[in-house]
Amino acid sequence: MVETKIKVDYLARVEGEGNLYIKVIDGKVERLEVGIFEAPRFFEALLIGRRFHEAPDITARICGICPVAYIFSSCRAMEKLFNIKIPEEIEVLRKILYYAEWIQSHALHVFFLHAPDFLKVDSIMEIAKIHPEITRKALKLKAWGNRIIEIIGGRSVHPISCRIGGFYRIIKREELKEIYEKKEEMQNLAKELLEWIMTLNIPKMERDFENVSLRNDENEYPLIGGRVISNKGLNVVEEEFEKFIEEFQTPYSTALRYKIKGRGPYLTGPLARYNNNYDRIRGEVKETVEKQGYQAPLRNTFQSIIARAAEIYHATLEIGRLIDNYVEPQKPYIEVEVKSGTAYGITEAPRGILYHAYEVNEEGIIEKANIISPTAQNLAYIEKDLLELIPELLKMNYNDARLLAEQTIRNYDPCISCSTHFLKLKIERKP
Amino acid sequence: MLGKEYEFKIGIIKKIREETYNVSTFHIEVEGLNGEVKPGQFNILYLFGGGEVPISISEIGRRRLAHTVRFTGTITNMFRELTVNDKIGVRGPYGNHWPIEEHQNEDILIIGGGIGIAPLKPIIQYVKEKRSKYGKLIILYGARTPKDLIFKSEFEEFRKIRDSELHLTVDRGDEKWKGNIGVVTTLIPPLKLNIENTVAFVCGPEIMMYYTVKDLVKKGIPETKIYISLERRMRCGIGLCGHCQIGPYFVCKDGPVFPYWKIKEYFGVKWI
Amino acid sequence: MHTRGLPLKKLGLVIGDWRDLERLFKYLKDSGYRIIGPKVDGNVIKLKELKSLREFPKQISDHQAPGYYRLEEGDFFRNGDDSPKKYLFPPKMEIFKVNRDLSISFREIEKVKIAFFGIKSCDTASITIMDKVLGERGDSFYKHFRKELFIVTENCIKPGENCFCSSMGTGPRVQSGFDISFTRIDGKILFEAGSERGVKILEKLKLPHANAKLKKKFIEVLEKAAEKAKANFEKRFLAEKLELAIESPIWKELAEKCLGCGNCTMVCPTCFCFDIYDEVFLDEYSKRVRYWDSCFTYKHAEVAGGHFRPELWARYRQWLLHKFSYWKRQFDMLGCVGCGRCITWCPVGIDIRKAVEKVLKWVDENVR
Amino acid sequence: MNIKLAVFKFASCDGCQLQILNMEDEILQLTGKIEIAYFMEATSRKLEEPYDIALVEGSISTKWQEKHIEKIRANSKYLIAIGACATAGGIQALRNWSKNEDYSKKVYPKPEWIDTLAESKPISDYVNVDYEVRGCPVNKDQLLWILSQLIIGKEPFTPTHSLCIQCKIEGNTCIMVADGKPCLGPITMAGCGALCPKYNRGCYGCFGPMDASQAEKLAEHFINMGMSKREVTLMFKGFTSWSKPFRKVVSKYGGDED
Ligand SMILES: Cc1cc2nc3c(=O)[nH]c(=O)nc-3n(C[C@H](O)[C@H](O)[C@H](O)COP(=O)(O)OP(=O)(O)OC[C@H]3O[C@@H](n4cnc5c(N)ncnc54)[C@H](O)[C@@H]3O)c2cc1C
Ligand code: SF4
Ligand code: SF4
Ligand code: SF4
Repeated sequence: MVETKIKVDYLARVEGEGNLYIKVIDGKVERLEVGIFEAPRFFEALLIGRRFHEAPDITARICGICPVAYIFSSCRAMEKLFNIKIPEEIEVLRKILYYAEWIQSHALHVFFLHAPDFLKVDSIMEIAKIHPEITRKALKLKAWGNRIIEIIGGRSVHPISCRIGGFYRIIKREELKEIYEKKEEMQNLAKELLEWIMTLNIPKMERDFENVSLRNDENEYPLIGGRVISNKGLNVVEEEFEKFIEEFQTPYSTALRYKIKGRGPYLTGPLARYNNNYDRIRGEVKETVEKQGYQAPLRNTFQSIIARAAEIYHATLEIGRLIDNYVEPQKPYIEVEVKSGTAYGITEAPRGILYHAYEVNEEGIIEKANIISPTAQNLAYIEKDLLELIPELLKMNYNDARLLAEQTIRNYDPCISCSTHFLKLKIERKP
Repeated sequence: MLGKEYEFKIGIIKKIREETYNVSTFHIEVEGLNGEVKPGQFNILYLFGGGEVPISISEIGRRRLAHTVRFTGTITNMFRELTVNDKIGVRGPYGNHWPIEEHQNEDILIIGGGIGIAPLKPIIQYVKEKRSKYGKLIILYGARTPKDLIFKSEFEEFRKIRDSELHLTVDRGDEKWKGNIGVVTTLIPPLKLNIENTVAFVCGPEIMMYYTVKDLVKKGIPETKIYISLERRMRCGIGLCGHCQIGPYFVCKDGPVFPYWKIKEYFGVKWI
Repeated sequence: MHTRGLPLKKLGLVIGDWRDLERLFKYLKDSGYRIIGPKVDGNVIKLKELKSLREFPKQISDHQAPGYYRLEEGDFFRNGDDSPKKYLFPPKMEIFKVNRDLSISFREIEKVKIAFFGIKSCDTASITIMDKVLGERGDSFYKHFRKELFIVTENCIKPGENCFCSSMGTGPRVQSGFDISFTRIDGKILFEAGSERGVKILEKLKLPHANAKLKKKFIEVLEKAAEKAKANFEKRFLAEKLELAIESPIWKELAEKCLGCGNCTMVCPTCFCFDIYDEVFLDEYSKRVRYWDSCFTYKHAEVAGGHFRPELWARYRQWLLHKFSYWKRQFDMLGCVGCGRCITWCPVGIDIRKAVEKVLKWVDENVR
Repeated sequence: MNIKLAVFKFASCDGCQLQILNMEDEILQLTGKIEIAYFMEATSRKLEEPYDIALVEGSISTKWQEKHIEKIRANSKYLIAIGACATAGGIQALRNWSKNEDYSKKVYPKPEWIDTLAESKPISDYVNVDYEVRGCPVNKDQLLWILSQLIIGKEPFTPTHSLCIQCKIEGNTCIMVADGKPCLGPITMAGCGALCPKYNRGCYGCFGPMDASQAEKLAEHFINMGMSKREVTLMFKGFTSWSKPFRKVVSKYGGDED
């Protein structure tokens, strides 16, 4: 019998490079591993000794694709600890920024990373050859998302304008004009692209998974804060969340894995969000998806691409509304009074719920940090999903099997780099 | 027209002569330059997307000019890829010139170090054409190694000029090198000069010019009859961008050629 | 282009009030000028387009000290971190576009008719300097922006802590290079014309002449101001004296705190160094773009295979001697108008007045 | 189409490579001029080595990476390090001041499964780098400019002066002088567009030290402004802390303490 070891060379809790290893003997699964081997960067350790206000800038560097999510989860945590009430005006601006990141990140995943799977090509450059118009439109939409982050945040990757308590300076209504002027065009594009996505040839594969997402009291689609709920009865406040999950580490991965205590792996991300909050998605979106029969709940993870496209459309509509409501605040931020204690914050990153917890001392220095990224939370479920796919895979030829396995993983948008290139699939069959 | 002062003319490369492993001479044809070209002047050459570099004119023809370029940095290295019939941008000529006309009937002493011989070559050409109007022509030329000597193919021609001397030296020789070894200043003491009637034109690295001038003065040549050509970073060539200043002078407009007496108080100052 | 100051006698001072200043403003605006003047922008006064004179910061003062700038309530302000240079010699500007075949697409910039309204005399003097440095030397863009310039200068009745225009002979009362000047005296506004254009416009306003008492007050106020805006050195022989220290070790000491950040040269209304970059787009076209540069950057005097000013102290010397010495021989004037910006906006508060004093002291003690 | 471009990732957040995909307006044009030979973030297609240009993101922090970068170097004509991680070790280089095992223990329940080098270091510490593009992340316009220069056969160039110069060119107000807030601009390399001051905060140095950076002098000035040694240390201990000038400041003001 051949023993294969995958060396753990890579990192914690964040997306990055990984691989997949499946070993089947006599039709029986011996081992199945999704190894994420991004180099460890020790964020939780290097936050120790830093001051509370540095958390947003530092944690943003965990991920270049969804830095806004990291910024807001850490702001959320600190602000709750310090009992800061964020004024409506600032909240509105934050939501615009957050939705813009969804657009940018989802567009990237849907068109650059995921769509090629459904069209059986290598990249968006190939899609551009078959569907030049769609590609052009998708790029335009993505650019709009980036532009919004740029205007409000200074730049689209690792924006610099956000701080605990608000923003470093007042963003003038006038500055938003440029993006506002394009909103209708973008809403139309988003709708059109959603419709196009629904025409893709999506594999049929129903599963019964636990959808975990936020749900808020404002009767809005969730973004920043709220209760963590699931379709299987989870319903807790941010502070309690960690008590209901269990973490474990595998020797083949630098990423920790999570399951709900007593129940097992769960799913977070656009699909879970969509399923749990379908009642709060914009009517225009509902109308569009229902025309093609894709109302919630969606039980097929391959349909996550639809949830993403639907969220893009929703985001374009919401940004329009939010800008309408935006009033320049008197002060760009609320002054902070440091308190010691533990800070908890959860927000809905493009890829799902992003949990931050910090122990802060009376000088505002971070003594302990814990961050649980959406991808880390999904890992266990990805493996479970693949396990259920094994009989299917064994029936296929090697290449098709590999592709399907890869696509299955990409359904979760685990992270940009791992979702396209990490698969070195080894299927060992022993007769 | 706005930006007219930076407009360049199109120069077409007609011939490229490889001088050494990192120096080539480009003969270009260019119509409608600013005016008559004089020995010692320079042009600013433009390569698409790269930018501009000031380069001395190393040969003056009726319709053609030559530029001898050492490939040393970002833009000059782009010159390596040029081939015959390629186009480049040319604006100029800029700067003053070697005041050769003012020194008729005198002995001409040319001292060049490295690529510094390039802006001096038009003097040789000039003296050759107006041979009877000048006295002796003495050329001292030094390079780092024999491999670095440029204009090798023309040495014979220089020597053939009536009443001329060509003295070569290298800092480091090789097996084949039979000539003088040492910096260019080592060629000065043995020279037999008609001190009263000699004018010196010097170009090379600043440190080389510094010692050369010292030795010339020691030999008795008056400071008013020693000319040096300076080099500074340059952006515009027309006295606007501020880069080429040395003390109160703009090298591009007030120079590049300076009589030594004029620049003396600044030339030796450390890191001016 | 050059407007000469007319002696007091010719028109003399005419007297009006704030409403007359508004009339002047309106007149210029109606004549098609884009009016640029001081305006509060965040926590600094900048030169911006003024839609109405109400935007003019009347009730504000700028507290300036080395490395320090704060706006406060008050009744008089000096200057901010920008200057007319920004409009006449923009900080970044495309010169032209070069296409792949080396053909040039020149730019067309529509005719600009700018009126500077309420700049101080130091800034007015800086325009005179730029006329010589950029205008006369043939910068076509400068000439374009300068062509239709109208200048309304405010005489400085309360110079700031960092001001030394009187030592440089550029203020606080504007002497030349302006069209109209105004002075706030005792709740009144005294106007004076500096050019034929100015005379014509003032005549249109039909204001009465100031009486002897007011004229005397005017002189007193400005004399007092002049006393205040002094550095501890004289302009006479300044250029020549400073150069005597060219090889002094003092430069190292002066540059001890210097960060080489270049802020002083950026805010200086007369510093003119620039760089040109080729901003190439794929292999399709290249924009030749002009950016402000500074003699403090490491690269400013670097050449292939060598460096003329590798040490920061040498760059500091270049800046100081250029402004106060070399400039004299280059343009027959000094390069400093004494506006104090480089003192205020130096992040570590290096004071050029003190630096000049120290050099002079060194010369006194060491050169004989 | 003959320029073969490869994009590699080491320890990093992906943000710098993402900037390539963020060139929405140019990306299709760009792929017409450059052949993407290896770019896992964008395509699953791989072309054979050697490559003309290798863009390398991320710092070297594991043994495997140490070997891998040598291979990349050997297979690439032109190697460009992009971003703060690749040019200065990145934020993860903060661990270079601490003992590595401590770090693993703080993050992982079973640290013995984690394999990493003691330090996170820039690419140039391991192999010869032809050009460095600064920033956390790199600036998209700068990156496009650099690629364009490479396309026309020019060794890339970008300005290396202080952020202050860019700050003034952009028309920002100096927040050190007008607000009394500390700013790393005077010693940080330009390139970002002077973003932080534009948004009313001090630069935190994500583009790393400029040419001839006077980091120690600025640190001294911060102390004179009344900042504690600890505060000064933290300012320099950011995204480019392992660059030489910044490292010096950190060691001088108490880098080993925490
Ligand atoms: C009046 C004059 C005449 C010259 N004549 C010749 C000649 O005949 N042959 C020749 O090979 N070289 C000559 N040079 C030098 C030549 O201009 C530089 O080698 C060239 O500018 C280097 O540019 P680069 O981009 O290749 O180098 P880099 O080192 O990459 O240059 C960076 C920048 O610095 C500037 N720069 C660097 N070195 C110099 C320098 N020595 N002088 C001016 N600017 C510089 C360049 O403009 C460039 O933009 C002359 C320079 C001057 C001022
Ligand atoms: S050198 Fe300083 S004081 Fe003089 S004009 Fe320039 S900024 Fe003003
Ligand atoms: S804000 Fe910072 S970068 Fe800008 S000028 Fe001031 S010190 Fe320099
Ligand atoms: S100002 Fe400084 S910290 Fe901010 S983006 Fe620019 S280089 Fe980075």
